[in-house]
Amino acid sequence: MAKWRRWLGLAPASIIIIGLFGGSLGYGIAQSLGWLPFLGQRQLSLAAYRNVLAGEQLGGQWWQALLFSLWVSLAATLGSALICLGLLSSIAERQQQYRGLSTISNLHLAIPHSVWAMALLLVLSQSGIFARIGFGLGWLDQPSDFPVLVRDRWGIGIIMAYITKEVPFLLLIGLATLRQQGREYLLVAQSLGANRWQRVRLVLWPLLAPSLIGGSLLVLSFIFGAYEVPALVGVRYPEMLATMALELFLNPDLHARAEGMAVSLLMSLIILVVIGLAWRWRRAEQQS
Amino acid sequence: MSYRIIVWVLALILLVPIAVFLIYAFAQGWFFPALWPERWDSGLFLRQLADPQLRRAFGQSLIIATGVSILALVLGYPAARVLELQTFRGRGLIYGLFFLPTVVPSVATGIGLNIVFLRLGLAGTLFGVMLVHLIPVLPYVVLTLGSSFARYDRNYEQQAAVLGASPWFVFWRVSVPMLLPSLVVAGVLAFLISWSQYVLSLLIGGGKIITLPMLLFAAASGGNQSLIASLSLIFIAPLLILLGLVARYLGSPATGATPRP
Amino acid sequence: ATPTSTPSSTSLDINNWAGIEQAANGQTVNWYIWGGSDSINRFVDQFYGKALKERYNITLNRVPMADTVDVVNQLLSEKAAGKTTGAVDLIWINGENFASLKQANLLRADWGQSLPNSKYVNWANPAVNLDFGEPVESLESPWSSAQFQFIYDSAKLQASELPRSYAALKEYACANPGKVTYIAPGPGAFQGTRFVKQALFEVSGGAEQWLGKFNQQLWDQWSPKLWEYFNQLEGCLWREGSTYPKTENELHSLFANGEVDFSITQAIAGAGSLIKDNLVPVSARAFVFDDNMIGDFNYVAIPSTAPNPAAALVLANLILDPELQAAQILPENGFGLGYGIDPTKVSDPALAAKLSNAAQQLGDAATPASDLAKSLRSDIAAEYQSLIEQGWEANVLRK
Amino acid sequence: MSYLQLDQLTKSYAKQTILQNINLQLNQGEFLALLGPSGSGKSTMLKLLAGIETPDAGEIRLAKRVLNQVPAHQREIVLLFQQPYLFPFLSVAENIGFGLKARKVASQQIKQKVAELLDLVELSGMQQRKPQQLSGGQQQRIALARALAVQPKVLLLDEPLSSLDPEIRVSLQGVIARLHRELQMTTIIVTHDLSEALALAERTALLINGSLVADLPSIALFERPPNRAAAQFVGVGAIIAGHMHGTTFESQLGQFNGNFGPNTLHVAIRPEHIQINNAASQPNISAQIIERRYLGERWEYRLQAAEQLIIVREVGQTPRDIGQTVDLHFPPQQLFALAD
Amino acid sequence: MSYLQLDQLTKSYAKQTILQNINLQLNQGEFLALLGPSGSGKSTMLKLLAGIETPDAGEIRLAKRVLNQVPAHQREIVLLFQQPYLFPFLSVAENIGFGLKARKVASQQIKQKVAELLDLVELSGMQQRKPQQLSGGQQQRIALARALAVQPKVLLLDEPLSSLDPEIRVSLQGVIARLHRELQMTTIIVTHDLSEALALAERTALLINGSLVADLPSIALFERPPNRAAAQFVGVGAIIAGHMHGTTFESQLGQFNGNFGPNTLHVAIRPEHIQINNAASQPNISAQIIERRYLGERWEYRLQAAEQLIIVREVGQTPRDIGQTVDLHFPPQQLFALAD
Ligand SMILES: Nc1ncnc2c1ncn2[C@@H]1O[C@H](COP(=O)(O)OP(=O)(O)OP(=O)(O)O)[C@@H](O)[C@H]1O
Ligand SMILES: Nc1ncnc2c1ncn2[C@@H]1O[C@H](COP(=O)(O)OP(=O)(O)OP(=O)(O)O)[C@@H](O)[C@H]1O
Ligand SMILES: [Mg+2]
Ligand SMILES: [Mg+2]
Repeated sequence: MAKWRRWLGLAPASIIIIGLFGGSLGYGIAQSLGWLPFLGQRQLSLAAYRNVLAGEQLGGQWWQALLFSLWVSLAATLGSALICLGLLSSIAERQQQYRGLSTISNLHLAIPHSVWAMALLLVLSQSGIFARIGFGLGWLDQPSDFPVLVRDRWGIGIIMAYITKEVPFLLLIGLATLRQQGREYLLVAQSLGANRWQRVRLVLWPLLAPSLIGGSLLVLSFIFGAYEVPALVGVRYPEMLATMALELFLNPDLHARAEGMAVSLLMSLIILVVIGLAWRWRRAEQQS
Repeated sequence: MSYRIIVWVLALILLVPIAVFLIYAFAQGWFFPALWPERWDSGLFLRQLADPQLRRAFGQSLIIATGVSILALVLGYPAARVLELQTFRGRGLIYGLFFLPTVVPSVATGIGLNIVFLRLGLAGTLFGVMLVHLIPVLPYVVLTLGSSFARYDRNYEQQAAVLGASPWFVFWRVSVPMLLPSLVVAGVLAFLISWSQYVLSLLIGGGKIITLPMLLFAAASGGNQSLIASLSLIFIAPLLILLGLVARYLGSPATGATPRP
Repeated sequence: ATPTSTPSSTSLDINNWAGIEQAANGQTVNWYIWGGSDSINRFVDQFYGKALKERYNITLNRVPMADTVDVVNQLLSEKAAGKTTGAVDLIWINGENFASLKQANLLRADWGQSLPNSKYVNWANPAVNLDFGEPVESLESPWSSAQFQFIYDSAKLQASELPRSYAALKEYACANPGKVTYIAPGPGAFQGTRFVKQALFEVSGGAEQWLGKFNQQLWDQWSPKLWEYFNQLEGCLWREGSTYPKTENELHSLFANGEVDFSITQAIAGAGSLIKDNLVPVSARAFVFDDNMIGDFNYVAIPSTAPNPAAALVLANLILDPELQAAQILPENGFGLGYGIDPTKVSDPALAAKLSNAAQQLGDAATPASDLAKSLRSDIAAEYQSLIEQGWEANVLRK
Repeated sequence: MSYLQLDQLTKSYAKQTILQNINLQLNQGEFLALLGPSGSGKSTMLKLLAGIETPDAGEIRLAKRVLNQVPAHQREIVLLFQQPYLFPFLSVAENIGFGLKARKVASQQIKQKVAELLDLVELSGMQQRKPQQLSGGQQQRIALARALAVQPKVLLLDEPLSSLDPEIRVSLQGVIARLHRELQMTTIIVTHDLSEALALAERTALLINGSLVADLPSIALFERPPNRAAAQFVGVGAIIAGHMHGTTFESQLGQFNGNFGPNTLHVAIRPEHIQINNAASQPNISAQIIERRYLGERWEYRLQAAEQLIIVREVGQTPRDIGQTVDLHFPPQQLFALAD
Repeated sequence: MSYLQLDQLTKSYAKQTILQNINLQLNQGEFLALLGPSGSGKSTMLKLLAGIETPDAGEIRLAKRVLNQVPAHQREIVLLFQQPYLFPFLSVAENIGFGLKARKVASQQIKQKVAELLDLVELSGMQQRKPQQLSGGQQQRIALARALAVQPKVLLLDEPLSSLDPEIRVSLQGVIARLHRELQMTTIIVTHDLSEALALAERTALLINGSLVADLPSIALFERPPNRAAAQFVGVGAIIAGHMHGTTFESQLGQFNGNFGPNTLHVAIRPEHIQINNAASQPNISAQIIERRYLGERWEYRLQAAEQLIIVREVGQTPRDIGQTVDLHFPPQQLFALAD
């Protein structure tokens, strides 16, 4: 196969991804370095990064937001992965086709995160539908008796919104693996004398691990970078990095855009490092 | 937990937003602790359906998402094919680059993209919006087609060639039908991502191209639940139908679909 | 119709109004406007869209925004890309974004005070010629007016039980713990900032001293008192002040569902338009404190890159038309903000009667005009804005 | 009473009966080949034994204990599938040690046992490899070692060799035979290849359409299939229909004398026992050669005699011509009766 | 000049040379079997011929035309892969008609041709079936029909039968042989199974490690492999090393007389020609039986004589005992010399 044909095949998509996306990323990097031509500012410096990481006002905000972002994204990712694993464990040996489950999981993809968050708000807030049912049943007298599930200080609402969204997503991925090769390995293990728990632990989990870890990384990076859900079901403080970046972009003082860009890029960097580490760790696992 | 219970719980979770939006779309003055709305009014919902701006936005969203799906397949197919069927230096790097847009938040690149598109004269055009949607869409299309190419048996194509089929004939009569489920699923994923795209449409559309999510987000900023619910329903209905149609392909090993979280 | 971008005739002479109307004939005006209210959207389409078409053969393209800051980004990008003709003709703008665009030198200059209908505007009023403390300088033209008000539920509270000052509010809050909250100040949430600013007026003994140029000393003197007030208030607030609603809608929703007792609005129609939009119960009513309720104006601005500036000018002028001004205030039309013009400047007796008539028909959901007038204060220098936002975040939110 | 015993075992999927009243007894240490065409229910039978499927009726007993209700992992019967199904995420050593780990054997002991077994399957030193790094034959041997590790009382092999190349196949047959000699495990091997049954097992049961149609010493099944179904499966030179007249079997092809039962309706003979143009023998049947095939060392002819198809195999290098008419002799002592 | 001609054909993948200077000529209508162990380059050679791979050096000529630069779809050489690769989205009829459709043949004509071909492969009336509804053997027959539909000048069959059950295999061999008789297409069949080559092709080429080591009439290759590589591949009873002393071949096992060349270093004999305990013959070699295997009809013994492994096949039902020492006789006329 001629070399030029290979590059011909890659070229159109690469131009879009590398040309357009890469170009705008370059522009973003320039902005983070203080290149703000609309203000007549063309000098480059690391001031924005300094401000974000160690500035008096932003520094504290950055580290707090980083912690909160990590907490929310890790908790939501781990939570989804564990629930998914639990569900798959409980059904792995009972079913062969998983047709209904995967159809329903698919339909979940139709609801965008933002729409889902709005719905969740209507259902779970202190005056939401559940609270009203609680009131109707006489379990509570006023909204504040209902537990704070959304727009709470600990990000429970954000985490719940994500978990309910990501479990079906991960299920889809896990089911694909199971359908491909799950059953035979479980039968072999059973024939070799492994009891139910051992089969789940020694066979099912390792089988699902590669695809679920891959899917979880996708989920992690998505949650880490998205602002729609925290903007809707989160609170002003503590905030996530994505909302912090957005806030800086919305700041009437246009100089704040450099910091906003710096936050976004640092976020990307962090998630790239996380994924890179996870990838290398998997490779090391596989090779050992 | 039994299989059926899980299926039902997931179905219930899916029904919750739909049911809630259905109620809110027609409810008037439904406040705590009322268990049921005081009054019903379909006026607002019907008005949205009749609203010329909404119809226009729906149409443009439809054109854009369809166009994006086709473009993504046309561009993604050769890329995925080369990436999966050939081994060469830099393959991993290119895969990584294709993956990058899924990691970098769109706010970080959105403004830069807007400037690039403005310079190219593509901002504010339908084509420009389609093009920019390709950035979040292509990674998933390439991943999906790629994983089905990874299982692809080129012997069918070679068998066709030795039977005297020209490369073009082979492409249409062998490759496309062989990959059809995967192509359909990748196309639907592309449609889904494009249809839900807000930030990039807003930036590149520059107000000249108005899509459904822009109306939805504008409504969301106003807090009028009936309006939000009506638009949400109008927004998700086509997606539900589309995903329902391809549900049996999605997530099946045959198509290797990589959906978006 | 899709928006068209006829090349801008930069040589528009604002003093040759007939020429402008002629240039605008057949143009489409792209009005970027916050699109969150079904009522406002309909008002704009029905009142301005129709009038533009019928009187000037101009097509109105209303571009709904979730946040006006998106327009700012759009204009900045156009500038960075070196575009001289952009996509935006007219923006409904508020003080923060006005300051941004002014900072970036992106607004068309020298037209606001030259519109034919500008004669109805009271440009001498500092509340008109300053926008969030930033001088307007003929870069924008007023649309409507607003004033800070509270909302309560007349089905639960009597007018006599309402607090009428920040001190009384604190007492009320601590007597009814968890039933009061306010919007967190910050970028994009000017209502919260204004709520704190008004408290500053009260704890410092009056608003007058804050007028005029920015005064750091004065700030340093009074800000500790201000934070003391808010920290005392905090324990009595909704969720004990651990979180605050971020937007007006969040607060409306808390109020509507009985989680808190008061909400906040800027509309002259009071709770009227909110009731119409189903945001609050029909028994909601507006009220004000006895003093320190900041009032200001809403404006429209034209970017320097507007593709159809003539049509934009015609629309900006149309907005000031006394007849349409009279329409915008009526609750049944759903817009709900006050006059952008000064009704006393309208000499035509028929129009003047229309205006005063409309002002009489605000209904019980609005605050009585006399209360509004008594408590009205104008905004102060822009520098205080960020001091309040950052100070509140550091001294109240994160403590 | 025998060690492993199947009593009237019956199994259906949906409406289709797959196994019908199967009775089978095995002594401890016996090696049985289960032979049968594709779809005859061989795998199903092993799955019932292993406990992966449950029978609809009948009983399975191992050392007098009824197994029907015992779950698979407590049966001490290990089933080796047709594909190796090595756990892809475990090393070779971990794969082999899997069953021991499930039984909570100390890891030091597991290590030692794994090394022994690797020796046994002649793959010493491969402990740390991953299954993907092994050839198909090596994978199959590891799977065998993994099954042996738990020292099952009964070892079930489901066509363990049929997906392999002929060379590897023969060598693995050797391994299995040697292991059985050394470990004396009760073993059932499923195959649809007669020569594999002959090479490995003393005894062969033939399953056709869900019923056991024969259960004999392997060579006997090959040499003297007891009934028509078995004869068709193992292949004979001719199945001749007729009836007994006294001690003589009368047929279209003539009369045959032999030691047949009184109600015999079919007799058969193996293809290599039919003699061509042997003038010394009587009676002779005239037949025409219609096809021939060189098998290496031997030629196989298909002949036609009075609408009867006859297959003959003859050692020799120079073939007879197609179309030629020859005399066939059926030596009486090589003819045997077939039940129906 | 022959019809199909390969001149010094060479092909490498990465650093590894797969085919080295292959020369081969075929006349029109000839049927050649290409035999060789796994990985020897058989498939590669067919792919070069079909145009799916391009050679590194050498030439391919068909009816005097050089094919090297001609793309696969214009060559009129059809390659039938090991797997049937029926297009799963097309019906049987559409599959068979695929090549004709690519040539824009009118659909009426296609229909007729398809029916003919279905007749030929004895699957009439299956037009509307989908490939998934066919058994493996049926699929392979449809693939054959599909290849024949375009009436290629050369038909290349890459192990078309090796994934099939023995029964179907034999029946398909019959189909292929008959088709070749009827259509007289120049045909190359790849196989690693000697008996398949014997059954089908007059002529067999043996490819080992990328080189052609033999190219002979099929029976000759089997009976008298010309060199050691070929002898090892086809399997012989013994390969005896020694040297010539006059007209006598002297070895560890003794002296043999025969018609050997002057520099002969190895002689061989087929396993079925070695005689056991035939007292009438001289000389005799004493050997011990170390293993035995029943092949059906025949027993195969492995024996040891003076560190030499000897394989003997003997027709007979009662086997000789393992461990027993016997006398072997190598009839002189059955011994043949091997080149190196
Ligand atoms: N889970 C199942 N559901 C329905 N039918 C089944 C199932 N498993 C097997 N069968 C059917 O039962 C019959 C016997 O299957 P089984 O696998 O036991 O055959 P086998 O003798 O092992 O054949 P092979 O030699 O092809 O492996 C087949 O007709 C098969 O289609
Ligand atoms: N595309 C390729 N890239 C690298 N090596 C290859 C490729 N195709 C085949 N080979 C190597 O070339 C050698 C010959 O392969 P080929 O498929 O021709 O063998 P074969 O004789 O057909 O074997 P088999 O009987 O197993 O089909 C093998 O060692 C194989 O690994
Ligand atoms: Mg089976
Ligand atoms: Mg091959």
